[in-house]
Amino acid sequence: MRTRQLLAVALAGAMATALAACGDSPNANKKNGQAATVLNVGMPNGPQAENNNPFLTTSAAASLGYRWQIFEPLMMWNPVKPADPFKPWLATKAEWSADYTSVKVTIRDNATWSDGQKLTAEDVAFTYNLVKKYPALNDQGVPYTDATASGNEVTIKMASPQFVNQQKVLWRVPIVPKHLWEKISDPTTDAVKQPVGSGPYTLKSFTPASTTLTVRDGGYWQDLPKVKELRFTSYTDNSAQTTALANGESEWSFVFIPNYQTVFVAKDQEHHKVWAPAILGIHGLYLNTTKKPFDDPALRRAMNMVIDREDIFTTAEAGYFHPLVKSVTGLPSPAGDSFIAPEFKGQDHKVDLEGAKALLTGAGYKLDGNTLKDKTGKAVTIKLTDPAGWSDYQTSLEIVKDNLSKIGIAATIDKANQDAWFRNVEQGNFEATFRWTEGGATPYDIYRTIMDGRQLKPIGTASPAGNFGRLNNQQATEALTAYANATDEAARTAAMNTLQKVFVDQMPMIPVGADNIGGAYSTKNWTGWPDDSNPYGAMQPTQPNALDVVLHLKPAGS
Amino acid sequence: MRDPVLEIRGLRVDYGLGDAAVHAVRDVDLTLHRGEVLGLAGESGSGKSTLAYGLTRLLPPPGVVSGGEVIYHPVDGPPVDVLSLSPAQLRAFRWAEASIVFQGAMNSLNPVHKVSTQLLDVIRAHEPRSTAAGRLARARELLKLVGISADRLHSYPHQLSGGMRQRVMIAMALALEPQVVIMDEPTTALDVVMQRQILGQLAELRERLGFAVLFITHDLSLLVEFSDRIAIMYGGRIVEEAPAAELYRRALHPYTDGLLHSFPALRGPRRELTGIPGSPPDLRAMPTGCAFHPRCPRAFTPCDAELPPLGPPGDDDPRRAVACWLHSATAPAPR
Amino acid sequence: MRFLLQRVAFYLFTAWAAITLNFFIPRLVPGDPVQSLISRNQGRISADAIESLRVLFGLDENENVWEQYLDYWRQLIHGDLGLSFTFFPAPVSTVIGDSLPWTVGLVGITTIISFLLGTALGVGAGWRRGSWVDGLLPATTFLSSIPYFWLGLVAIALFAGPGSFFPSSGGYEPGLVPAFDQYFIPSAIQHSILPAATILVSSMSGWILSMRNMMVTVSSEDYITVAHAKGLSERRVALSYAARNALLPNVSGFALSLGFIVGGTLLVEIVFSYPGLGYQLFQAVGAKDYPLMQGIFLIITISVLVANLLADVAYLLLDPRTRKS
Amino acid sequence: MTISPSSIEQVIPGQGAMAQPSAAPGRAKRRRFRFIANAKAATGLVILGVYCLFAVIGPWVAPHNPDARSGDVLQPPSTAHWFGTTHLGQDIFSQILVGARSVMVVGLIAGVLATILSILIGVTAGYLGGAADEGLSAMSNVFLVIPALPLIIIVTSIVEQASDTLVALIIGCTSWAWGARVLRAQTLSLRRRDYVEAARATGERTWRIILFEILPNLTAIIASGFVGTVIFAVMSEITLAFIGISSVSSWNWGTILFWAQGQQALAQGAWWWFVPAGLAIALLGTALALINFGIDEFVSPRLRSAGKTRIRTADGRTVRMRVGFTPVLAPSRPVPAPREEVAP
Amino acid sequence: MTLSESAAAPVDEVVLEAVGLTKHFPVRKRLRDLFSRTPAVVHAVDDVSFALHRGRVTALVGESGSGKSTVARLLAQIYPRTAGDLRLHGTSTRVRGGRPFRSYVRRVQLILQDPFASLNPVHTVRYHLTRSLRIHGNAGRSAEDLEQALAKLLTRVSLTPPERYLDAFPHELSGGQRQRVAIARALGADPEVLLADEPVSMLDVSIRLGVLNLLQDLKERLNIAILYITHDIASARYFADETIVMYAGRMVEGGDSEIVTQNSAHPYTRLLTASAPDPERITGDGAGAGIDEAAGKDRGQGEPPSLISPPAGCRFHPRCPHAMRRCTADLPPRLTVGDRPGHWTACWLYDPATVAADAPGSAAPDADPAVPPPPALVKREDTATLGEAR
Repeated sequence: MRTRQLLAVALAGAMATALAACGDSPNANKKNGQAATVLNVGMPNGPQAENNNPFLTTSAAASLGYRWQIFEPLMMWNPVKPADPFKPWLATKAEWSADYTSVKVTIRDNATWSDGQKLTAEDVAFTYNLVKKYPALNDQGVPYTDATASGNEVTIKMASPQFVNQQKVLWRVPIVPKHLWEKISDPTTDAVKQPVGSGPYTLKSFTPASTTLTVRDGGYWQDLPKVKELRFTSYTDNSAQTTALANGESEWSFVFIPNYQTVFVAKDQEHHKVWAPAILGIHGLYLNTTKKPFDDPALRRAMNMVIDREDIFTTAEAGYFHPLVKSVTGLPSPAGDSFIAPEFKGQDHKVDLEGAKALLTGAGYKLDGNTLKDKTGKAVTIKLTDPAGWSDYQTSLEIVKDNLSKIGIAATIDKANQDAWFRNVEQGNFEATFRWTEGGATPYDIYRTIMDGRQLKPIGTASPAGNFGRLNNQQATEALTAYANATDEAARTAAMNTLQKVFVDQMPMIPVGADNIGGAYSTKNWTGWPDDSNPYGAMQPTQPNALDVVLHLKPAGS
Repeated sequence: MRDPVLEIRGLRVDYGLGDAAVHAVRDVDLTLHRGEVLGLAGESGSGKSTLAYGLTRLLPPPGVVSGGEVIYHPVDGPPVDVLSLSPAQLRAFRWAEASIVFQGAMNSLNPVHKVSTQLLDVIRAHEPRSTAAGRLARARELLKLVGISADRLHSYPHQLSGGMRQRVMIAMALALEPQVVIMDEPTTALDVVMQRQILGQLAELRERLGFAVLFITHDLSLLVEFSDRIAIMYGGRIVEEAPAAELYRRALHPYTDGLLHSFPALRGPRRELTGIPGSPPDLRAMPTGCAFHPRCPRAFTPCDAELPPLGPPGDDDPRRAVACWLHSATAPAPR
Repeated sequence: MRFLLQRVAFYLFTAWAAITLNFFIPRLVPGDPVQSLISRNQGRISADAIESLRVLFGLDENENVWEQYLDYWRQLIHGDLGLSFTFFPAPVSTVIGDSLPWTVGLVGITTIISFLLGTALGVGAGWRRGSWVDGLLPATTFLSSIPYFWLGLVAIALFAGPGSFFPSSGGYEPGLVPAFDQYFIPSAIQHSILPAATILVSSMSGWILSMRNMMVTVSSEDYITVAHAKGLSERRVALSYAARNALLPNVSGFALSLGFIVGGTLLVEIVFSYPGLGYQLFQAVGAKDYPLMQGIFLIITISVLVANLLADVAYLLLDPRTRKS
Repeated sequence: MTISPSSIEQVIPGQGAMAQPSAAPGRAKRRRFRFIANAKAATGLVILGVYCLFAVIGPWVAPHNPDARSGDVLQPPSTAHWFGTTHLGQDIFSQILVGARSVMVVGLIAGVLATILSILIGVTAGYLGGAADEGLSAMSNVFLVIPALPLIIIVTSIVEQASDTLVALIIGCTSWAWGARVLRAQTLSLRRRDYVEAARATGERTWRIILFEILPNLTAIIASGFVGTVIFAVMSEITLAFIGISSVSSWNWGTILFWAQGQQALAQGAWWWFVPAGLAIALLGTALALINFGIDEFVSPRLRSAGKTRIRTADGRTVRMRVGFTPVLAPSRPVPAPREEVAP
Repeated sequence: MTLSESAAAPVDEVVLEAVGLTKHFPVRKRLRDLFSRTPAVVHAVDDVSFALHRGRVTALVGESGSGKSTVARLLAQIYPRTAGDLRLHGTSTRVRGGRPFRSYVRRVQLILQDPFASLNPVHTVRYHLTRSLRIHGNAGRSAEDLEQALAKLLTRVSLTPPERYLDAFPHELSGGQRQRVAIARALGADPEVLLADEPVSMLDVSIRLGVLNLLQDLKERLNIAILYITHDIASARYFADETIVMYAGRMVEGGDSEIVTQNSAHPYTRLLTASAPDPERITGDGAGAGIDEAAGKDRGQGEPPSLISPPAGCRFHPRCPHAMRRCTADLPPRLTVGDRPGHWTACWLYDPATVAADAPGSAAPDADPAVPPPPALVKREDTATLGEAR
């Protein structure tokens, strides 16, 4: 008994002293933060370790996205409208060489670092050389060879044509100050506790759960944003983030919300919004083209015809996570609209059971009751594989399974171990699997991931960069090479049209949804968010565009 | 004859309730007189320990006292029925008036407390106004009484040998100078030399302090030597009661006789040992009539049907009592 | 003291065994943290990043196992648990340092409260058979048969959620800076009530039951009868005689079952997304963050060992029989 | 732990000293199964029986294919779907029925494996003694102290494609230590029992002594250890499935909870998604715990629930069975003295 | 089976002989013992020699801890001996297990003290007896042979009718019946030697006699040599032909039972006999009159010495009221008492030279001066003539 009393006394004592000592508490102003000056951004990424290194994908700055509020890229690119020209940012102008192996950028002269020093071309050249020097920092894998500054111009040289990677060069590299970074002994492991960047915000405080940025006093090269304070909160999981969004605690996030209409939007119909624009990267069912009978494009096309993308979009992805890909070319809209070949313009995918059956019959398949028999009379079965824990994919597979049964293909679903699945997919040991493609500024990345013959490896040898289905199509490979290396627009268009034709004919991967770069947000306190009417940038708070979005925000009601 | 200090009248002790009850002690009448040693002998299962636990109400569940009374006569003051005391009264009665020494001294002492703690807490519980120093002095004195040096007070039970532990228990039993000390096989677990020493000491202490002892054992030969009177239990009943020497010289009950002829004598002529045939009875299925009749060499007609009452034998020796048709004044004579 | 030395020697041995085990587990089947990182960011990290991440994590080093083992020890001795993959380049020790106080605060304190409370109730149940505490046993059995995590889920469903006093996740209100002040402490307490209650409810019945059984067993010991015969007060017999002795096996039971309890309570952190070790372990497992996994396992093991050692010391203090030289 | 025999025990009848050899030897054999008569054990066994039945017939009687989607998305319990449906319209009742098998199989395999290991290690250590004992005891103590669940989580997480069997094997291999420790202690005490010594003195061989003299006397402990391991295995398996570490390719109750959690069933208000599975687990755990209580009480009769603790006496008083104050049932005849506090 | 009713070998033939039997049990090592050279041992049995004769009962009397049960186990070869020899029919034997052990135990069987513990509770009487018969090849060839042998065994130990007991479990039998089953099991081997370790001490007084009588009967009818181990010296007098007294692991006195109990020579034996309950001592008018007659002679509070570091010289000297200086230093050898043939004791009091050089009791400083002079020399006439006789 005595011990319990003692404990209570000790506890009370500890509390008292703690409360007494809270005069200069860092939380003192927490509750009275002005709604009109603070923007609460959330990510469901769990507790963070203090790390503001803008180059490291693992850093808190990257994970929560605030690196782009502190550090800025040379130019802004709008993933929602990938074909639009780049928006000048730290660079006022970028000139690519015809073969896209070098770019000459002009650095604006009114940008300063938050420590007051002027941002110069030297800084930019230093940054690119840094990335070149440390492959660990080169998270875009661009083969830089050299960057030289001259006056306010910097020439960045690459080992190969980078037409398809322009955004990786200009939009994805945060520019860091030379005068500070040259003192960092190992930039790959430095946590950059006091980040100094050219952006409008500086780091105010960091805790494992939240990071607060405050707006600079001045010296920013354009008008300071209306948002005076940015709070990035890392919620422990999706449901915590969802809850925070629902009750308005969080005003901007990128999180998977099942049944988002009920769970999020319905909580405040007027202000709670979700905008999830597609980008040029898709998700779909990769088929192993070396496995009989799926080596037959006719079968693959028939399968494509019965797969109900709409159903998957609404059910599996809860209608928002992976925007529907309508076009038969697999290119999402509106991001890919400008790339669609004339022959496929306006051709949208429709579930066509009869058409599929007819196609199959024509190709020598027989629908025997509920079983599809191939040309040799064998029943067509397929094993669909995806990691067990990826619930959206698993759900998609369930729908696919259901759809395929309509044409008599018996599908089984294998819920794989994640590691095994990665390896098996790369090694070609699968029959069909849901997976994503790379995304980029052009459809090149999508098609490269699906049909690049340069990545063709025998079954059992890993091909991490793509062509998991082992499609061996000379035409596609040549078109891909041509597109990446072309020096004129006509050649590119021709190559792109070829790629689409091959894709539609071969259907090596049945596209279902696009990658999105959207988010959930609230217009209660801030307006000016990008949306369908004004798609000026991506909606995801971790993209470089996030800074552009913040700069667009205005207090609600103003 | 001296005054009675503890009178047991018609005590019945059961294990369990209702029809499932096992009657372990049946209608026992027994009187302990002031300052005497009353020996209670019997085989295992005869109910002798149950009697001791029952009359002090220490029997654990499912034991219940189903009848009878236990009248205690304090030195000054009116007699009380121990069985009808409230828990608080019973607690006050215990140890101050009647203490108990159990068989296993190792198990009787709390292994986690020092001897001193266990000696002192009983004094403090009953004499709350005593001073700590006074209690300590008393504890030392008690240990000396049983021949243990006072520095053993600070030992834990496991640091003492079996004999020492039993001595400590005896010292503890005498702590409040009770009128009655109940001893349940206090020396059975000890070697003979130790047993003799402890019993010697006990006899000496009794001379000095004048308490009465209810001494329970299965070793009749020990009782004959050590006690004033002896009661023999069989099948939950007292079957014979007599002064020790009388009992030894002339056992009336065939069972007592059998017991006396069961242990070999160390001295004197080699006696014939007859023993007792058969096994002790099952308490759940007691024979009808005299419980001993199936083993009795002298059983006759009424034995298997009628329960012999405990009463003075036919020769009407007032100091003796026996429950056997062979000796009953009212009994049909053996045919 | 000999007893204690023996125990210390044993715990050192166990620690060595655990550390060695810890070293070998991830090396037996090397998974790929890079892929894991990519998969967690489905599509948001390009395949081109793979190379840079590999370089970053230093996964290409090839040393023989024995050298690795020695290195591992060398690092350990310097308190270096390596760098976490998920939070690269944050040292594992930093990550653990951030989450350890939460676990100790929640799981540690609750486990001890659960043990004390359960033991106290068990004393009551065992001493007064058939009383209301005894009557609780079937209910507590049922509660203890419920997996921790499920109980947590139900607790969240019933008590937490928007508008409720109880938050459903996290260790404190996001936006607060951990500090001992009037904003943070109440928030932390508020966040810990539900998980703590969950742990209490599901772990306590074990203690109640074992203590009750020990009390029942001890109650029929002779020294209890003697204590009654001595006319001691009920309270003194129950506490100083019965409970005091019944506690001994329970203390060693407490030590031994710590390993199980800690495992179980970590789940509570997972369910409540409580920023402690269990949650981090869960994250690390998902991210194939071997250095972090190893580090957490090591810390858990060592704290269980230390708790065991403390329990041994307690036992030593409680049971004079072990004290003899 | 050793319980020193109390002297009181000896006077309680029915302990054999006074028993006559029974005329019907059949009665004796029944003694071994007497623990079934224990209400707790019986309840537990009945529930367990039902679970076993579901494990066998579950997949056949399930009204729906647990994977099959239907249009009834996220429906609360109804006559068509007793336990409601998932976000895909899968029938949760069917998932639970089908899942029973996986749960039971894993529990059984892990339990059997751990039991065998614990017997091998515990009994060997206890019987052989010496260096073998030191080594084996140290090993089991290490396994005992190392937190089991984190270890299992880590081991399972590095194994690819953790099937039910593999999970069972991992659990079995990591959870034998407790049983081994108890068995060792008990073997150690049995080894010193007279009947083992008597068997040796008769010339019995060691393996025969272990197999026929010692093991039969360990039955209750082995059974209790087995049940304990099954509880642990079931809980671990479900936990692994719930946190998505083991393969969720086969349905078990953890898998159901995993999906429920992944789809934020709580936020969506779909209580039916996780309540039935949790109750199924809890009930199974309770059943197993009850069986273990039964075994405990069978081994140590003192632990039995007190039964009637309050007795109504003939004269209407209520007395309580309690240690230290034996109840007095019959009314005392009027005592020739006023009842008052006895002056010490 | 061949339970021979009549002995082929002559009575009194030495069947089993212990020569200088010694057993030291290692003490569990402690940390600090790592540095000491001599490992600590419990001197459980030291230098014990005696012979078991066909058709005779030899009693081994001693208190708990005296090593008497260890002797039984050494004789049964359950424990390996530390030193000394064991001769079966004159042949030295040392078996550690396997076939030799079996063939040894076929001839030498052990009966344990506690019949409640020595029978496995999970097996029936039939199992216990069948195992014994089978192991020693006495089960016959057919099922009927076995049934017959079982019936014969049970009949031999007076458990009749056998069918009533064969399928009983131990818990259904009374203590006496169990001990009879244990004896029957030992008889199943058709042994020449029975080592009975306190066979009746756990039984009720009224049943003890039956079991002892059974053993006596077996000894006579089967001509078996019996080692009867007991702490009850009175029963040794009654039951054994020869009695050996042990104290703290050593033999202190031996000889004909009647002589050893009635004319005890060793101070320890006297203490033992004086302490034993003796109803004849009663005076009739009260208890305890003679009760402390002997107790006062023990200087050691009745506590036996530590066997890890036993006292030098005679192990009884710390308690002996007659201890002399020599007793504290030199181990007394076996000395013939001389009153009867075969009566010997290990006590310096019986060495006239020692007694002459050193007054008895001189090394017992705390001895009560009122204690009468050493009985060995003064009090009893038979020992008074001792010196002359020698």
